[in-house]
Amino acid sequence: MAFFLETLFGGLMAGMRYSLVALGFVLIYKASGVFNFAQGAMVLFGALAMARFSEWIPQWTGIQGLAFANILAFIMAGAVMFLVAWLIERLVLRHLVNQEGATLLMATLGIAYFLEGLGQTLFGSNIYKIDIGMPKDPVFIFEKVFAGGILINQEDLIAAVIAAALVATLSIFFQKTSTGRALRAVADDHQAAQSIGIPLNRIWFIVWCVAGVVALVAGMIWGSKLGVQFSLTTVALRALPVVILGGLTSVPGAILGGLIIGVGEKLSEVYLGPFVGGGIEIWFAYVLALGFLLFRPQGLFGEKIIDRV
Amino acid sequence: QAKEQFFPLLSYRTGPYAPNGIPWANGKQDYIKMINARDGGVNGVKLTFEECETGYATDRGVECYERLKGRAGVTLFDPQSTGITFALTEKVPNDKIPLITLGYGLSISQDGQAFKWNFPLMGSYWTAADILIQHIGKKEGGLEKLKGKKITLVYHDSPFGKEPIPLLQERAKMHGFELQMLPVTAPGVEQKSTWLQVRQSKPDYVLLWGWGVMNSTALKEAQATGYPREKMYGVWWAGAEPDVKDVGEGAKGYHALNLNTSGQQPKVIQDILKYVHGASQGTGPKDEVGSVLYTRGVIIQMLGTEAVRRAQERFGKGKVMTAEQVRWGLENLALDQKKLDALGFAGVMRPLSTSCADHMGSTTARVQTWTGSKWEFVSDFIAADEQILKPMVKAGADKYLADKKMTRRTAADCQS
Amino acid sequence: MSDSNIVLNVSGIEVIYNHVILVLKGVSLQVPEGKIVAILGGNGAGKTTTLRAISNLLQGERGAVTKGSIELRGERIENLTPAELVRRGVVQVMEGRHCFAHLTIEENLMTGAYTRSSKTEIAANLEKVYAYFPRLKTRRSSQAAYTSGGEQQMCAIGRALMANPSMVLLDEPSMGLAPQIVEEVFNIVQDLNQKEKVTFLLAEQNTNMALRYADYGYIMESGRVVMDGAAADLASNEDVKEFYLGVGGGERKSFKDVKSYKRRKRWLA
Amino acid sequence: MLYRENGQFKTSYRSDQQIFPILQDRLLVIAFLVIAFAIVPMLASDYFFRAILIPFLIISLAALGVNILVGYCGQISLGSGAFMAVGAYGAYNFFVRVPNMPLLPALILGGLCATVFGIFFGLPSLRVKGLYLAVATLAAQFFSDWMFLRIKWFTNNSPSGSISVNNLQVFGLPIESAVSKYWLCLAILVVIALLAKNLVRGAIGREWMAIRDMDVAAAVIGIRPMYAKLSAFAVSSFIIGMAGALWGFVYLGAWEPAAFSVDFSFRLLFMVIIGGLGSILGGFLGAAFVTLLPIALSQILPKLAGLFGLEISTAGVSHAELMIFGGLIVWFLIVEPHGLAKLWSVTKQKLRLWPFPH
Amino acid sequence: MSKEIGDVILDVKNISLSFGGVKALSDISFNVKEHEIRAIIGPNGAGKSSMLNCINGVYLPQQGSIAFRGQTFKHMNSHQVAVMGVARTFQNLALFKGMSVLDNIMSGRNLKIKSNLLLQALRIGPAEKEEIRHREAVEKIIDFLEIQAFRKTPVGQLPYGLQKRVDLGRALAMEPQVLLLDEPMAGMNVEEKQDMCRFVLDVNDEFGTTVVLIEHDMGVVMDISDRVVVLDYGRKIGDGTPDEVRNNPDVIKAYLGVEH
Ligand SMILES: Nc1ncnc2c1ncn2[C@@H]1O[C@H](COP(=O)(O)OP(=O)(O)OP(=O)(O)O)[C@@H](O)[C@H]1O
Ligand SMILES: Nc1ncnc2c1ncn2[C@@H]1O[C@H](COP(=O)(O)OP(=O)(O)OP(=O)(O)O)[C@@H](O)[C@H]1O
Ligand SMILES: CC(C)C[C@H](N)C(=O)O
Ligand SMILES: [Mg+2]
Ligand SMILES: [Mg+2]
Repeated sequence: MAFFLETLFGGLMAGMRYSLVALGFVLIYKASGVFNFAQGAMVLFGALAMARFSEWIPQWTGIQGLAFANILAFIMAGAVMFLVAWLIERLVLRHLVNQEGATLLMATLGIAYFLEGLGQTLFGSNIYKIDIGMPKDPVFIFEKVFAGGILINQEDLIAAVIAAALVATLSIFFQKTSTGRALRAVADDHQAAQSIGIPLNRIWFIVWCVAGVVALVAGMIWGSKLGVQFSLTTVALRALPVVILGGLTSVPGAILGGLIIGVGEKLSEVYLGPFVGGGIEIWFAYVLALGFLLFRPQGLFGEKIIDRV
Repeated sequence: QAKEQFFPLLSYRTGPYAPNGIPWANGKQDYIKMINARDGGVNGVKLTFEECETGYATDRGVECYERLKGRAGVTLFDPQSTGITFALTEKVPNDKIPLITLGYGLSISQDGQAFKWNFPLMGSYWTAADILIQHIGKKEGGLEKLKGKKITLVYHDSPFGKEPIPLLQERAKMHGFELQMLPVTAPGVEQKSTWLQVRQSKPDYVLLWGWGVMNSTALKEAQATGYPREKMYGVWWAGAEPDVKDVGEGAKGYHALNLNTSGQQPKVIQDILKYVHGASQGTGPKDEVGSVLYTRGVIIQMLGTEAVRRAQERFGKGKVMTAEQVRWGLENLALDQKKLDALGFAGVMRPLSTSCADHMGSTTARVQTWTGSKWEFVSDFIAADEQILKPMVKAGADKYLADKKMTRRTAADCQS
Repeated sequence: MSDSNIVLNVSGIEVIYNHVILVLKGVSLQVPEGKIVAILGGNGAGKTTTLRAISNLLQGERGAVTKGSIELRGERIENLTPAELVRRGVVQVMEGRHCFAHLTIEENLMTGAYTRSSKTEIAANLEKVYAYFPRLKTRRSSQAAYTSGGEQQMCAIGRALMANPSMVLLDEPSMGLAPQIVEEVFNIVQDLNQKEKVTFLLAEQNTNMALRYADYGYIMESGRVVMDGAAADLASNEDVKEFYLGVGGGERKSFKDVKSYKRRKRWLA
Repeated sequence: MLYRENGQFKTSYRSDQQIFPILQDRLLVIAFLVIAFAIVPMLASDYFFRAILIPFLIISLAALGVNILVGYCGQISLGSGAFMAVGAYGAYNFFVRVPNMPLLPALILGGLCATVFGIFFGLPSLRVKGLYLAVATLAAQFFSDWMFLRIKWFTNNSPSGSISVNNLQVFGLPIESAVSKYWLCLAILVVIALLAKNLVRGAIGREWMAIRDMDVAAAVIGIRPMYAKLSAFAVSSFIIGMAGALWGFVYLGAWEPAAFSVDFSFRLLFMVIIGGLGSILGGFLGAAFVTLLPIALSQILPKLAGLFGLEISTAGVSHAELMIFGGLIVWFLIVEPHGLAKLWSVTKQKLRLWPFPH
Repeated sequence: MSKEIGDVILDVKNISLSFGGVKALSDISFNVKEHEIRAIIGPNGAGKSSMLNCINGVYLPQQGSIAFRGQTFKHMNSHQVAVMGVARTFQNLALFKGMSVLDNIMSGRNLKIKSNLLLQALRIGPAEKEEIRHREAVEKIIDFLEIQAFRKTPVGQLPYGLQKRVDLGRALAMEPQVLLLDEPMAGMNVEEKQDMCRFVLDVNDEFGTTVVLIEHDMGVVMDISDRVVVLDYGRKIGDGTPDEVRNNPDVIKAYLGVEH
């Protein structure tokens, strides 16, 4: 029982971390109908910037405080992400108004390659460290109830809280503000949105900025856990089943999808894995997502896919 | 035509495995530069090189191989990846170019009578696994004490990670310990369930068979689930600085195998600092010189160079060797302690001599532990148990030959 | 036409799609302040393209204006973004509706007010649109994709009105609308034109209606303006009567009796 | 002036329905084939064959298969790597388990294994669409990665799970030399490309495109979505499977599941998009772009830098390569969002009008 | 003009259809006889297109049934309906955008193509002959609709009016017994409408095809249709000859207005 609960918690926490990455996908999809392939690269880029700045700042300023370095580094990395967003809008998206999803997808792929190259050129391709003072050692709860207690990971818990806070803010942003509505309009039809005076350029810049910051936060949390290096881009693959399970257009869906996927894959690996030699969690996550899609082809909270004649 | 011995260097400086690939590649380059600067090459034959980025991907590795294999004076290949090794193993016999895979690759290719062109010098995954079990046994107070113990293998889910399994199974049978196997899907960024399983089954030891980000993630997850790092033993690819650097204190007490020492004291490293970095020709940052993987790169390059030197002894001093001649050199390496000392490798590695039957040369490694800031050796050199390995290698090689409808090399072929 | 109060002056524009397809071959037209101007012409004449060129929506279709100039109140507007044009009061109602499929009718209308900031003004405009199109009010919470063709057309027009435009480019507003609604739409146009001094440039197939309400008309054919004049003059032109109003030679012909053979248009000769 | 179709009148529908109705195109293709079969082998170096042409041909074949599914039928799939793997492992098992199995039938049987696998993983497409389907097909990818690592039988009980083949022969001729491998791949590619072209310009091709463009309307004119989608999955995975088998047998010689990793799937998808969805030519152009460009860059960049007296490290080159590659993708898309094939046809159209601008 | 109006070919009985709260159709019954031109009119949102969608099997009505040549179906299935010989055009253009005009129309004949996948891939003998046979039929339609010049143009690039024509062409290619037309003349000027009417009438005359037509242009409806159904907010408020309908007070109130 205790072990089951541990696995369950572990899954929930892992799921929240996936949600953070998934959120980036959802944001951009929701706001421009683009499946942003560069999300993984943006996570890496943000994390690299953050890691290197926090390493360089004490050297530049001579001030040693960890908090100071981290906060300043976060701000600078954020600024870098804004710059990236601005460039992407200027150089890429602006020229691809009203193009099909596949074309835009490809464009984001080009961006992904570019960012991977640029990130490694600017910041190096070694392994770097983000130390935001996350507690690494486990704590145990319910020690009275279960022998050995139930292991809880504080780092994961903090990550989960951050993810939840981000999602709450973004949900409000999308549902309640007129910019939110404009974003959804843009996703539906670029041209019509233009025709009624929605400035695509500004909208896209805003969204990519937000997505950039979300990527930075994800990069920071994953980076503090994994160390910052190229493999961070692959966490995007972990987030994909979350995105489709929750629905490409749903911010809360990213969270719920994350929880389901997280729990599902951990339980499957732990309880089914041993019978088939293990290593099943990644495909299990996808199969799980697929299973849900068979019942709801647009994901749990996704907007209904409309086909009318 | 200048006399140049060409070393194609397959490396990866980008992508998921770059943190490990970079020092390795730097070590190789720096050694070549040093030999040229210090000795003017090998008996007057200059060493040249060209790097080719594989990104650790098999198809790009094959492309690099095809691109560089035709160069004048091509010497040998070291693919730096088990996947690429497999693909090249099928190709080198036709091209007649030797393949050295120091401490990785196909374990059965130790059998030089079956694998004429492969050289898993200094160790294979089977020897690594064997040494680890021996060490653990010794720690427990004798291999027989392993009975009833539980050992978990956490491995990179790829041929690389699966290689040690047959040997571990063999050992488990012999000593009666229980072997649990937990695969980690590459590249290994998500290991929560693995470590929850470890926490549940509470093994006495965990063997870590990882590469790249998988290693540091494993250590972090071990810390997060409270598994004692002291009971974790890594293969020699899980025991370098990039694996523990950003884990820091969290990895304290973790053990790993090492094929070589590290540090800047050895003479060869000093020479590199002097001739290469001193002349501002260094490939990477100076403080990385002498790190674990860097030194391993140096060793690999030294072995290649010595194979050339050995071949020159037979085929003509001061000449550029063909790859085929280098192969003979590799097969007849005889690096005793004296030679190693002369080369500046005193203490860095153990003597090594190869033969037609044994393409590995020596099978020793040491166990080191991470103190939180550096690696420290905790054991002497341990040799793998030939008694166990030999029959397994032979059986494996025979099956390979049978599958391929090929036959062993004859004694005469061994002489050539 | 007196050029004292020309709001929109298009002169000699050429439009090329995809770098190779030349569609407009030198189109010039003027729209005077506070008037209704109609562009008429058959399928593929280039009406939509002309409107797109004016509102700068060509880019998304991979088209470009390669020659000529477009001026709005004396200012060159070829390089403005559509959004900037909307801020200057020019809104286009696109051909083929283009409602935001996933948004409800009301949300669609609200996005139309994106450039407006006053809450009360927006609310008033919304009420006005609902008053014009009561059908929209009953379907207000339905996603636009699930409304009927005509409802979508109303939604598209209403959405443009939400921006309080001073000039509206209407592309085939009557398409797919039931006759009384068509009538209503044109009444609304007239209403806005007279009461709020909104200028209209409309591309229409329903020549009959268009000429009834417009002040001035241009007839386009394969990328050129072939005829223009005051609406009343056009309506009495023989060719226009025959080809666009279907009343050649006096009486309206039954659709049942049209012959395969037809007279060639004079300007094609 | 050379590229004109006026004066070429078609007198029968048959002649209008040829693969290349325009004479110049026909000549071009014939010339191309002659060059590919006869002239290239006289000129190309071993490196060129083994490292560039052979992989290019095989990847083109795979891209062709992907294009049928994604470009023609509109079912975005990221499972192509899995289909390749199934083809390769399927062919391997027939090849080593059936005594005296000849190579070609083994390859075809490998393709058929992929067909079965493809149809199975194509079933969700009956309900799930678009990006959702794309992501869902990754299930096939990760499942096959896992399956070939875990189930020993597929790898003929090789302890490490890596397998290899040797001694390839076609009709008794050894396939060892670079040229013979090249011919084998080229021949298979040409035959399959021809068959595929016939399919896509025939009734079934129209069904696929109809489903892609507007599935409700397609259903209303009597096209059964199930048949259309699954047949696209079947044909496409057969071709991809063949390509996978060739990749393993002819290019790599020895492989492990990582040789058909998810990266491969993504790359194949990119190829068909950048090349041009729904165009056979596009598959070739895309394959050339995605596979050859990085190789070219990695060779040209250092030389280019050398010209300016700079020395870039290998790492610098690979980073620059990534950036240039990414930049070029974006640039081409801005120039022509519908891919290289479209760019080509626009160029042809301009050529036709030349010297007039329109 | 003498035209044999035959038996009832399509009989719609008590169809009700609702979406969530919206009742698109409530208890609609009407029939269509062989060879006639049957118009459906009504204000926007009355449920006309939905009616066609029910017949086509795109929507599943909650209640009622549809009989085709005496055979009663609870739900229609798109494929089956097509096999029975019912073709359809769409209000919002549902052409296959990426395909050429020729291919769009050819796709209308796919039901008639018999060669299997393998034969098609090899394209030898019978498969090729079949292709050519169908091509001939399609060329006739292309001539008939006067769109020869656009044969190889991707339909997405055509102006709206021509797209409507291609849509009709695709339906005609099916050689249907019943042709359902949803606002085929929207967005056309009088001249083009005349052309379109001529196409519809010719098809009706020459092949005896039954036509069900939705149209907002009363001139067209009154001139060419034999009988008219009037829908309003999902209910049927009138049914009869054009003259009857024109004088029906309910219809005048709900739809026509006073003028017509
Ligand atoms: N995106 C495009 N790409 C290529 N050609 C186009 C494009 N859009 C329109 N055209 C071509 O431009 C010409 C003019 O089209 P346009 O849509 O302006 O006509 P229109 O007068 O609005 O016709 P309709 O009344 O049918 O809407 C047509 O021949 C059409 O084929
Ligand atoms: N799939 C659907 N989901 C929800 N509501 C629908 C759906 N299809 C149609 N409706 C609603 O049913 C009603 C009838 O729609 P329908 O399209 O049949 O109207 P119509 O008579 O064709 O109108 P128009 O002349 O404007 O095309 C409309 O109010 C529409 O919003
Ligand atoms: C080559 C080594 C560095 C280890 C690596 N994981 C491999 O075997 O592929
Ligand atoms: Mg138009
Ligand atoms: Mg309708």
